[in-house]
Amino acid sequence: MAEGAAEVSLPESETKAEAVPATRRGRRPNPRIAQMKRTWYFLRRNTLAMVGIVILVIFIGIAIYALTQPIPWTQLQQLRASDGVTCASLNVTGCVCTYPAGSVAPGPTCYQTPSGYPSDVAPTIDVSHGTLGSLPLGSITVAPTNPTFYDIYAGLLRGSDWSLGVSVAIVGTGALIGLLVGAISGFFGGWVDEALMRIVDIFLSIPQILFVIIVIAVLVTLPIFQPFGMRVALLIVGFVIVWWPFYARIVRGQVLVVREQKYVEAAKASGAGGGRLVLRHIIPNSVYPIFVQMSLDVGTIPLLLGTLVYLGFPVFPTIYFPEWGSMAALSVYSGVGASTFTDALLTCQFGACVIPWWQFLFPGLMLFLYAISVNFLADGLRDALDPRLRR
Amino acid sequence: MEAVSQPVLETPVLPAEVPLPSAAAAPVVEEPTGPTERNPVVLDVRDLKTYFFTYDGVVLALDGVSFKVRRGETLGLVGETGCGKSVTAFSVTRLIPDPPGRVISGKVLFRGIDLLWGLDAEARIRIDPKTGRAKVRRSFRRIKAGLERMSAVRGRGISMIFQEPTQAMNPVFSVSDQISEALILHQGTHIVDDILAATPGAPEVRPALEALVEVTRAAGGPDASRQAAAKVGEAAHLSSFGTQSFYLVRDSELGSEDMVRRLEKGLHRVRLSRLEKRYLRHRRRRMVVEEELHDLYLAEMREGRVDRHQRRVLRARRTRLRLAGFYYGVWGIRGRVQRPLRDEAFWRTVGRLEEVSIANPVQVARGYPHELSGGMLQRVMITMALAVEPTILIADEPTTALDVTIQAQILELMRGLKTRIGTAILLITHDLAVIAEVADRVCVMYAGQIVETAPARDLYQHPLHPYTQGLLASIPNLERPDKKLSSIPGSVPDLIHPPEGCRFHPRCPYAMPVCKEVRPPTTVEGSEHTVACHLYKGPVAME
Amino acid sequence: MINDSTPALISCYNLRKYFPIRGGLFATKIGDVRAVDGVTLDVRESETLGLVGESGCGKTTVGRLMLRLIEPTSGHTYYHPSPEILARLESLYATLKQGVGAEGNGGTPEAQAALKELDEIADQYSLYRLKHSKMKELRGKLQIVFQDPFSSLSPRMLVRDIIGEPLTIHHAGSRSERAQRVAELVQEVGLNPEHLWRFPHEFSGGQRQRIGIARALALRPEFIVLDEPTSALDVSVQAQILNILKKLQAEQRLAYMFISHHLSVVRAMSHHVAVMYLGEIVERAGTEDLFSRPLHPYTQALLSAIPVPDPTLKRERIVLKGDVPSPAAPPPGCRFHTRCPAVMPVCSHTAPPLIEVRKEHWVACHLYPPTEGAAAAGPLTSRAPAGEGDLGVAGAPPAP
Amino acid sequence: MRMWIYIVRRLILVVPIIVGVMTITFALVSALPIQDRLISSFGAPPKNAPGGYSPTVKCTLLHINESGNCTNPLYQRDVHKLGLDDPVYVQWGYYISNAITFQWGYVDNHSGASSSDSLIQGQSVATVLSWLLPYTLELAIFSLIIILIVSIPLGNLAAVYRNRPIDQASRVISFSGYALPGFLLGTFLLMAFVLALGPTFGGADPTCKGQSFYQFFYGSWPSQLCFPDGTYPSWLGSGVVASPTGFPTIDAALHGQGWLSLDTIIRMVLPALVIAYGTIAGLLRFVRNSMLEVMNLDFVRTARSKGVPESVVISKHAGRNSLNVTITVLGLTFAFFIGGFPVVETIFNLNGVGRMFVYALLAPYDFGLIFGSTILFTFLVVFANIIVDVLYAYLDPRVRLG
Repeated sequence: MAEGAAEVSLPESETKAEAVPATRRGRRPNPRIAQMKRTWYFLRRNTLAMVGIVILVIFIGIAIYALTQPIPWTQLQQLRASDGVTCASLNVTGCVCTYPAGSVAPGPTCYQTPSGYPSDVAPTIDVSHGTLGSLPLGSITVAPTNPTFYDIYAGLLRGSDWSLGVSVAIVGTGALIGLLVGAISGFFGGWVDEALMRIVDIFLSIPQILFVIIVIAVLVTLPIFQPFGMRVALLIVGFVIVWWPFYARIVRGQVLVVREQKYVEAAKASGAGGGRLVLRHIIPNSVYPIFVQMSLDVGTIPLLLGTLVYLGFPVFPTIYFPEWGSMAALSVYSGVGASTFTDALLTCQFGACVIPWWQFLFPGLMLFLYAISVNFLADGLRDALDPRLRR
Repeated sequence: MEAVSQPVLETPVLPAEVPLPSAAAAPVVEEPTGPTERNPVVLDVRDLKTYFFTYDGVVLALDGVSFKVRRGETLGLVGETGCGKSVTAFSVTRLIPDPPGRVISGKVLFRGIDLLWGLDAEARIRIDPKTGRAKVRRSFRRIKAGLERMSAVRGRGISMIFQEPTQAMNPVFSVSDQISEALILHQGTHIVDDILAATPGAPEVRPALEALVEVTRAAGGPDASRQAAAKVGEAAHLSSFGTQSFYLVRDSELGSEDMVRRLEKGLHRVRLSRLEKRYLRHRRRRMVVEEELHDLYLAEMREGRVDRHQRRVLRARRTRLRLAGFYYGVWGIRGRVQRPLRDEAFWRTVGRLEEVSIANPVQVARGYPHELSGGMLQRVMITMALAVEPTILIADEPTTALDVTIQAQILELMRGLKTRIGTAILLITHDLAVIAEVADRVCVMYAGQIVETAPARDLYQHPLHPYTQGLLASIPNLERPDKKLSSIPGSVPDLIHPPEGCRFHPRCPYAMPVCKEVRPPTTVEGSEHTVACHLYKGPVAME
Repeated sequence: MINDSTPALISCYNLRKYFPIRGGLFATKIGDVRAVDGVTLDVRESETLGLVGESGCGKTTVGRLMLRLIEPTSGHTYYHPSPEILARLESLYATLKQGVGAEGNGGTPEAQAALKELDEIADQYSLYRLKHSKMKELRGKLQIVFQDPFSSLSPRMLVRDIIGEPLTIHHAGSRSERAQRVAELVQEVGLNPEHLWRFPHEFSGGQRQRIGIARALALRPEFIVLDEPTSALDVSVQAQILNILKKLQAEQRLAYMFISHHLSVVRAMSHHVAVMYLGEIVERAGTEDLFSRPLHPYTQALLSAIPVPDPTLKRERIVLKGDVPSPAAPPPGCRFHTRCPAVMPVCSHTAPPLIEVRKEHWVACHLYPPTEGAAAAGPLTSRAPAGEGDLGVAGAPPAP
Repeated sequence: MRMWIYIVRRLILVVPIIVGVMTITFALVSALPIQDRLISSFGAPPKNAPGGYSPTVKCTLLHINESGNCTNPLYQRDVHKLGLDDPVYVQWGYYISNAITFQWGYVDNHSGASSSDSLIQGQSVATVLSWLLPYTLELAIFSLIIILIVSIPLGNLAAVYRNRPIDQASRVISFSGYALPGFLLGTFLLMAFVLALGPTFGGADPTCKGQSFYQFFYGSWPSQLCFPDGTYPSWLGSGVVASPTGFPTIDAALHGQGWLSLDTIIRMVLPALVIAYGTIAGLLRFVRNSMLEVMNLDFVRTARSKGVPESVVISKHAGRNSLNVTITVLGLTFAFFIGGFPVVETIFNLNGVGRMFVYALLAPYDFGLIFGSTILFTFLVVFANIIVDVLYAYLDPRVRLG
């Protein structure tokens, strides 16, 4: 057998050359880094993904900027019903005009806007008497019942960190729960699996938006959720309750595949316990699909927030809250004095008024850019991680 | 097409005269007399190069592969995994997944027709010198045209069977669907003609049926009733009619009196309604156009130029006919009008399945792939591949996924079929023993090149190339088990950075300095025995 | 080569593993897949038992049962059974055989008594009655190498971690000692330490299989189940792996159970061979004996079906009809009778017992009645010269 | 045969799901303070609904006895009427049984007179929803049609012509669909179309002021189908149901108003598009990717090697296999699809269940309606999933034949 040994060990020393492709000759980098490089290479070849990354980076920059210095988005002074008198800028009754601080008031019924506002005057709606009037471009009216104006620019800036923060928190928590449940259910199988999966089915068969709404609608009545911070927590809780089943289902499907792999059995054969199997073997090999799903959801959730607000549902502690989705939603929802948006359109159609398009255009645009960039990135990731779909 | 009923023996010298055996081709009558020089070359692969463009770089999967296949012979292509056996097969039929793979250059002369014609126009390839990665700019229009051209050859000229029969069959269609698809595709016109010419109502059918029933009642054994059934077929001028009646009788209990009437009811389908007749004629017209198109494509490949006008004319006609076809769809009665054709194809399928010695062909034909065992499926695959006797059958590891006993069955079957219909077989496998069982000549491949080609006996008795020798030595041998297994050191090199010179030299026990620089030429050693190794100094082989 | 003095290292009795088939409206159990049905084996120290059979005959399941990777439906496996225990077991199972009724239901009083005693022995020694802590210790001694080198190595672990995992699980030595051990393991299987820092997907099949072997060796096992270790590899590489295995066996006195469908490989590797068909062992003998004079028709068919890499010798072969029946509904009587070329009426209703018709040569076939005992040379073999080359199967007997 | 077993099993599996949904809603309801439950059951001050009544059953300090219990007779009566004094499991039993008998919202289980009220003029929730469901269904059918005829062919083409213009186009569509919430998309479209093409495209016209084809040709609007206040159809109030089927197009036709039904269909185009868009976005990628996978499978290669023309290979061999995936995904995303209705119906003033859900959200919540419509939507989802499974079994013999 000795020469057998010689014969066997000899080849390897020779084949090292071929076994190591020339690209990796010499000092090898850490293989994990090599893997990341590989993924990064495929990402880089995917233009859309790159676009997504760039936009995201910008947004994150904005968020950090917005966090670092406090941006004033205090409310302007209120309009009072008695202030509705004619003004020169637009000959529509009941309008008011505003002028930048420091300059002379053009008329007796014009209001001083705090410093930092653009001086140009653009039409908007004085909701206090539901008639048409004018207000600085870049201000946003909130609700028919509460005629206060907020700075749209400030809102946009602050919105970035809220949107990112809230969605990341929700997705992270949901994914964690889903991972646990899915792994348990997939690994142990049997009646545990059955039970958990039935529950998941139940949760998944309730339309998500409605589910979030009813959960929050009910929990909001509980006293613990009254203070500001708890309101945000409530929001996150509501979404997580609805969201974890998705991840649970994905993980479980993946685990069922991985569980059958031989290397799991090998670990079992060398005495590994259930915990080790799950943590060291099964979960590491079944998380990738989750990453993709998570990245998609991070983009989706702000949209849903917006939808909730649009449905006239007070998700947030104060009625106005600097989160793009809700900004856009609020403006669409209540930017017009008319009972419905269509009415406003119909009435404004013949130049009787100007639709305050900027009020939902800009938040909407931010929202859209954010979501689409996240999706670009997610899709790129999927292609880069999934060898089958590689180009 | 119908005119050509006999495949003519031809030489690759003047291919223009030689059309393909059309679907009409009757089975070749004369026994192929083994692979001798006399037999014409049906497949001539010259200096085939196929590359894969991947993240790590360009994989030189095939680097100048040349071989010939003669009519009625079995050529074995053997080598380790990753040596490019299957790639060769797919390059020949242009089934290489693209991206990432592409056939770069070379000729594949099938009966004198270059299947790779117009290839280099399909894509521009620029290889980045420093990363080693390639940019491939494809012209999709040309690629599409090329594939369409290939469809004139696939199936009828060259057909294939694959390694994993369970995955090579479409899971959602029944066996009969898949086989009869091939039948209709290649023999459609004849099937339609036969249906239209059939005379199920003829007076002599009834007595034949009665005879059949009688014979079966008398338990004359399967053969007797088979003959009787054949008589029925003749009477109705539709052989499948006989097959069907045979199984109807066999599967129905014989006690009942009105057997014959029930039989006639069962066979009633062939009495066509006017609508069905019209539909059949329509289908036939479409099939004819398809065949004309195929002939056109062959002509294009043969003459190496495109007849745009003719192509446009035919395609326009095809489109018109397809549109006209909606007429039958619009009424939502397609299923019904198609039934005669379907049934005919089904019973022909059953007939084919009988030929590959499947015990209960009707059930198998009705079954779905997931219901059948691997061996059974492989038989079905073979039936499908040989639905119209193709000139060449490429078998890619046909028995690797099967058990030993089943493998024995399949090999028997292939041998039998080969002698019955003189199809040339290109057998691809990693198992030298299997090759030894069936192949007449053997090509040994290593790292994308053919290192040795020889008649089977010759190869196994005195292999020349060190690789071949090592390979043969490393097979655990039932006869001499105690002899210690010798193995080839190392493993197959990765083909992105193949070794310079002779690709085998890192593993070669006789490696010489020259091996590291120069790629050895293919030299002729003995009759039909060529080898690519610096050890041998014979005359350099002609391409 | 075979000497009976070598004690059995691991031996299992009447192993059964039924996988339930669920179906019907409420996915209730509607039947069993009898993957393994009454297998009795023993592997001796530093010897190799070859387990041969077609796919789906349950050979892999036997392997997994012997390592208790799955729990059996019934039967027991004893690891390092002391000779007296073995003797006792033998006698007990013998009495059980005499006692009417199979294991489990009724039977003569002595059979009952035997059953009870068997149970007691099992409680003490059987692998399947061990506590998990004890079992975990044993795991180090019983190891397995898998067929598919691509799915048997975790794609997200470095080779170092893969090979070292058993050590970490069993807390074998300090970190540095473990690293040391891993390094020498890698050397043993003919890889080099620089390979430790790679992911499995960077290796060829042969190298992956070496890694798998190294992992199995980590805890200095005494018994390794080799589950088709080379069937996914090329012949040349296969030879390398087989040589390594042989070398290791010689050096470390390992006992193998070599599971394979490739008879020539089995012949090259093993000292004893057991042939399985549909979850049962149909023939069992020393390698030389079995390959030179196979008794069971199935074995003969298998042998004759192997293609030989030599075009010059064209043997007439036994080509079996049809497919292997489904283990969910195994045919009554002898399970092989549906395909057997020498089938007799008796085969279709009574199952032949596995009897020793020759020294160290057990067969389960009605062609060899127990009365003939060791003299038995069945009609098949007697008609054939048991020479090299043609494997004593020239011309199968005409089926009656 | 096996297929039937399969279907029946699916139907059986539905039961626990439905009960589970009920239980979840019940849990939520019983988490509410009793005060709210009473108010939302009886005591809502009418929004713009005529004929709502508001007993003040608040338990003021006067009525609190030393043991802290409320002694207000009205309060106790109402608590008892709703069976809120029963133990939880009894309440649960009542809840489930009521829900199964379509008595959503609150039913008083003790005094015989069952009033499972919604706040809409004391109509029972089920009644209100039954009025509104047809419109939603019609919308759903429209948008499902759009979804199928867009996503499947487009996805397949994208897979076949991978990384070429059509693939990029489909990518853009799906990404924008992911990134545009329904309310923004709807609003933009609404603005564009209404301002450009006139109010006909602005969904239903609540005020009866807007222009429409019908008015263009006939001058005035048939009073039965007019919604005097923009919230919900008048016929809900006046017991006179002028709409026999509830499907607007069919109704209009039954009213002999051909133009009106055409008008209704035109008004439904935009909403259907907006709802479909999100689902298409999700579906497209799945269709494309599954098609890509299928195209790499062996049997496709086999079909090619048979000489089957490429078009047939794609449409028949690959397409049929990827269709299974498509259908499954459609079933999985159906919940999201349904979730789009409240938004769209609100934007376009369509009087469907979704709009009623939103309407019920205006404080004080009409929990009866909220939970009722949620359960109804859930039923839709479950039902759709059953259909999907059956289709799947029909398409795939491996499932059909076990």
